[in-house]
Amino acid sequence: MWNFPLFPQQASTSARSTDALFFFLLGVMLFFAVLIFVLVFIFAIKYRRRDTSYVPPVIVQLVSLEAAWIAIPFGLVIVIFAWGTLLYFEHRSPPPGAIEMYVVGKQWMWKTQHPEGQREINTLHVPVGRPVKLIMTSEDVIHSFFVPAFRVKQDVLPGRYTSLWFQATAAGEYHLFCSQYCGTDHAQMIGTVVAMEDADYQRWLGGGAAEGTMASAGERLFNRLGCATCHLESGQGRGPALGGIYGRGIGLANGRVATADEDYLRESILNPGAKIVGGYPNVMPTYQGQVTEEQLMQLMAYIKSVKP
Amino acid sequence: MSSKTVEPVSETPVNYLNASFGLRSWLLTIDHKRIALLYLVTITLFFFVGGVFALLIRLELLTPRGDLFTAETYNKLFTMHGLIMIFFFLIPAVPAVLGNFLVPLMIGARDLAFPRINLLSYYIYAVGGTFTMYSVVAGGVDTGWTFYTPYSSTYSNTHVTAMVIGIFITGFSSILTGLNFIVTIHKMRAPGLTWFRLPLFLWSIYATSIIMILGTPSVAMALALVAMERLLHIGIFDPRLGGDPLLFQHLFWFYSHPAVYIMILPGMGIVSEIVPCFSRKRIFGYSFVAFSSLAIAVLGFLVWGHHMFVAGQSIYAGIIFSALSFLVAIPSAVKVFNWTATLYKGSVSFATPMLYALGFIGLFTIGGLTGLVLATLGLDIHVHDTYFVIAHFHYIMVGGMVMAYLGGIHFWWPKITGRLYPDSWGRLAAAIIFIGFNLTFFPQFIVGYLGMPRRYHVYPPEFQVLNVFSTAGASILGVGYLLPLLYLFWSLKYGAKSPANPWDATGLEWMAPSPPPTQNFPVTPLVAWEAYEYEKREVPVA
Amino acid sequence: MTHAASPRTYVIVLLALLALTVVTTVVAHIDLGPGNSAVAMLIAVVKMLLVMLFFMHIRYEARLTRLFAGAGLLWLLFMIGLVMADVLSRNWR
Amino acid sequence: MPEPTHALAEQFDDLEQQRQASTIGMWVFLATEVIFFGALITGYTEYRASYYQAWAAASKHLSVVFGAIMTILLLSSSFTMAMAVHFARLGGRKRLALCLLLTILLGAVFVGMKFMEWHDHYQRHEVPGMGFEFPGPNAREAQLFFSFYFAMTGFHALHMIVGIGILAVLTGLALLGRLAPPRHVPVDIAGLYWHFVDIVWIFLFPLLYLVDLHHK
Ligand code: HEA
Ligand code: HEA
Ligand code: HEC
Ligand code: CUA
Ligand SMILES: [Cu+2]
Repeated sequence: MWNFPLFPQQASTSARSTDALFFFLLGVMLFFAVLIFVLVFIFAIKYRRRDTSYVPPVIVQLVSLEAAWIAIPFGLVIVIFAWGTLLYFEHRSPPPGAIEMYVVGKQWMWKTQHPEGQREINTLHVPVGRPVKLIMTSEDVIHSFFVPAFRVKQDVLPGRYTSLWFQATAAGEYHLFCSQYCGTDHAQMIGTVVAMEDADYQRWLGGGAAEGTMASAGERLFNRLGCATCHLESGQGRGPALGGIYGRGIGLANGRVATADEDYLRESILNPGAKIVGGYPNVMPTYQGQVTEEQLMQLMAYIKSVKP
Repeated sequence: MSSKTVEPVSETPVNYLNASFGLRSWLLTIDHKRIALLYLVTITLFFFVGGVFALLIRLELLTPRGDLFTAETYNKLFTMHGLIMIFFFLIPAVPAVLGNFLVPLMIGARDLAFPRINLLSYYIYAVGGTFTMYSVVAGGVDTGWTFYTPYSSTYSNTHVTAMVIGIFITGFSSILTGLNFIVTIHKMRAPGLTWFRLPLFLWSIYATSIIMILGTPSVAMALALVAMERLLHIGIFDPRLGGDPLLFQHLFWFYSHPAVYIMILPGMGIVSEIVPCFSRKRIFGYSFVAFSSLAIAVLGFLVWGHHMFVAGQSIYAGIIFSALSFLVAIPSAVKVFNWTATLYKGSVSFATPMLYALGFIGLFTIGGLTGLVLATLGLDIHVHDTYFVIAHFHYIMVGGMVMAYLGGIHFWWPKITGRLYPDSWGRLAAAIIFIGFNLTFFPQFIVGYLGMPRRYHVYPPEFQVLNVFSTAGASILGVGYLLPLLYLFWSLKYGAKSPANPWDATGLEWMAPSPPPTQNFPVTPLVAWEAYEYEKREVPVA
Repeated sequence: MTHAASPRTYVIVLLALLALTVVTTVVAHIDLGPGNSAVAMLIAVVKMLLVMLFFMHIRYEARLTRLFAGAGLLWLLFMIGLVMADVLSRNWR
Repeated sequence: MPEPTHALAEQFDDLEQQRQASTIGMWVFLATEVIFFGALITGYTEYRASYYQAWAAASKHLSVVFGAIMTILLLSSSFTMAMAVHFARLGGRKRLALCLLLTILLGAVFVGMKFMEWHDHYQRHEVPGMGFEFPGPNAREAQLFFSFYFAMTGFHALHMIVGIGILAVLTGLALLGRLAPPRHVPVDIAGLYWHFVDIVWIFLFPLLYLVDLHHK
């Protein structure tokens, strides 16, 4: 019973960098907490009331001392802030070439899909040593994808995409928690992240998905929903060609430029009138209510895969 | 007009307690001191209701399985625990009880500027509390105290609307109290009582009032919009209707972060009164402590986004909010250092209020320092919504503010009731609370960094041992909180009569008799001294 | 007792307010690009100032009163400013 | 709140202190009102930035002429209110009551027009959550605009109605001669409130009625 953990497993690259900063802060915290406790203790004991005729001296203030205890914490927090912000950028910038996996949260389960097409529920298999980027959304309320061993967490919102990335460093099974309160079974919206050596992961993938890769599923949808009738690869159709648009700046009819990220693609499909591509009429119908979150993600995987 | 009562000499002089009798004379009183007592009773009631919820939470968490309550019940428990503790206990605790009692006394006024509005705000509070209790009794609410949309606005099918209305109403009580204090402190100070002669308690009440009036309307509107979404099915925050759920979080935290300073500033004010009194020394760095209250109140409004670092907020906004959060920590640091320095070369005695004040300094420091971890962008990713956050704020709110509140109650109890309580019982209770508190909440830092998410009634078994500590601590804490209730009650009847100034403290409130007469001061005092001139007073025998 | 403006001033202020209402309505029909919103808000602020300065006697009130009148507006700017800082930069990379 | 029998309440030392306290109290209250409406304006600003086209389209469903007339009414009522304060200070009982009555009248017409407008929206199915219909591609976002439209004008109208109630009480008191100096301060305070509500509308008018009118 006494062999309970006091410190979480370190199983990702960001776990190491997070803990490094945490230990620095722990040092700062210990220093100040001990300083205050010790000073209060010493003063209280040393100057305890013994003699009622003793009149304590009048010390109104010491500006130099005040300046010191404003300046020193100030200097320290600048360091903490800078370090924390750099770490945050590291957390928020997936390295190029990360494997893109898709996550949909709903009350109260996690649905995940690999680019190769495998779907899982409440589990996610990932390879060790390769960066993985998760593109996530929710079907209902806000959830949060939290893997303590990786020190990653990101809220998952309905109507939008959020993402996070990690690179596992040790094979094993790790807790996956939903950490944003989402209703009755919030505490049961848990699962496992299985990190596997790359070879094992490839073998696991080898099982293959019946419906093929996400992009090919997306392509089938693209044809079935009639997108292909307007979005011809030649660019001669009624709508613009979609090859290679992902990540590019798109000149809009209102003169602004929008980056074609996941949220843009989503909006273009569900609410095409919101941002009109320059030079095209506003004729694309909305697909609101006709595609599920997962199908949207497949469409997106397809659009990303089309070469210009 | 001030009646010409002479300094009372008879056995039981006329005071605000025995000036008139009957329920009516209490329920319709416009005397700030009686209104303070009305609040005291109501707030104590709410504290114990919230405390029972806390105990039930801890009981469920004794085991990793959900064996005591269903998921729904548990979710309602922590929601109502949080809501009651925050909106009906801690926010009004010091301002409405001690603030109401002391503000006019400390500035030498006969009452607040708007006594009727003061009574009105008590009744608004009571009506809001009634709505809340209705929604609790009717079946409760399960949204968490934060009411995040779209869960609260479209998915939850509990009594959210009644609860939201209750909080909306209570908000106006807070606004009117703050308004009253601001005007009173500006306009009703006794002649000679300049800003820099004010006791620091008043500076912090003033800063608190600023937050109350400028923050509260935002959460009122946010909650009104949630109610409208629920009742009328219009989309304001609902993403399916094009809304942005983060907008709710912005409007909510625009109030609710500053509100945490509503919950701590008055406590800091109390500590700034107690520490000089029991060190027989002027407070160190008066003007720095005074201005840091204002700095906290103003800067505190600019940091709310630190609750949304992983919520899908822009990373650039996150950077701004993080930087400002660090800035707002500096004035708190200034206060802690100044209190510590006040002890230096003092004549320190360990009466009950002082023990609470010293406890406050230590526990607030721990809570505040862990706030730095949360304000650090890269680290909050890991600890957000885990027990680390729970431990952080309980350290500040329970270890800090509840301690300060109890310290203040013990400090001014003789003034309020005219009776002395048994000091040894007081010190015992303070020690029990200190130990129980740390046992409850320190393990939560560890279990939080391990990754245990908050608002979970079932959890992986490896977290159990730490949770057992926590539950054990909570029961000690419960006993600790029960004690003052008992002996303070006891003192009402059996306690020795208190002189006007039992601690030989400075401050105008101690110049009025204990308990003070309805008019507070027969003649308006003329202030020709600075605050905390302890060097000019005798040291009482410890 | 503070002295206040005379009825004459009130009439002038009223006329100015009415004129500005007409101006803002007319200007809204002219294409100024993004300038339309700016002009509309500018005119609204001027109207607000007129009401505050004269009808509400801010001109003749103590500094303290002006402080509180300004505080509400400043805090509103805090709110809008920081919320928009988030909203507008959410999709930056 | 019952009127104090004496002009001076017992917690104050003199009338000037009491007047200043009331005035500052009212301004503090107005500061809270700024944030109250401000939360709505913040939401409005976010969505307007996100869905500009939809909001421009939706705004065209409001009648600018109607809005402008309402603005003029309200500004005029502010003028009569200022005159009421003026006469209250001078002690003109009848003129005070007259100005108050005029203010109430203008305010009531404003509220009446607001109700007419809401009724029109209702008939045109422009009320969110009640069978909302909107032509064109932006129905969803237009509904958001109308949600804000109703919330903002609704809370404003609520303030107007409260204000009219207060002014009605004051008119009665004025006629009874109970607002003669030095007891005129309530008129000052009510005036501040009324002008504030006017200022809110000064902003609501361009925000709601005047979005992108130059595009047809
Ligand atoms: C009274 C209540 C109170 C107070 C005063 C504070 C004070 C602070 N809080 Fe806390 N906080 C809460 C109550 C409070 N908090 C609550 C209730 C929540 C959770 C809400 C929820 O989600 O339910 C929360 C959550 C919370 C978060 C969000 C966490 C998350 O959800 O992920 C953050 C992030 O920045 C934060 C930061 C801070 C900081 C920096 C301070 C600072 O003001 C602290 C300043 C104090 C010190 C720093 C200590 C003294 C200083 C020294 C001894 C000197 C050394 C100092 C330096 C080197 C700077 N708090
Ligand atoms: C002022 C605020 C305040 C106060 C005083 C407290 C006091 C306590 N809180 Fe609470 N707490 C919050 C504010 C507060 N809390 C908030 C805002 C949340 C977040 C809610 C949310 O997520 O939405 C929270 C959440 C919260 C949780 C997390 C729940 C979860 O996320 O799943 C826990 C768990 O341990 C907890 C425990 C306690 C305990 C043990 C106390 C103790 O200090 C209580 C002590 C009091 C008593 C014990 C009662 C008094 C005694 C008796 C009734 C006599 C009988 C008892 C005995 C003889 C033993 N609190
Ligand atoms: C009736 C024709 C039509 C159909 C069917 C259609 N689109 Fe479009 N689409 C357009 C036009 C025209 C535009 C450019 C104007 C605009 O942005 O609305 C466009 C724009 C887009 C864009 C933004 C492209 C860019 O360059 O920024 C995406 C992405 C898109 N469509 C995806 C889809 C998908 C996916 C489907 C099917 C589910 C689909 N479209 C069906 C006509 C169509
Ligand atoms: Cu999903 Cu919590
Ligand atoms: Cu905060």
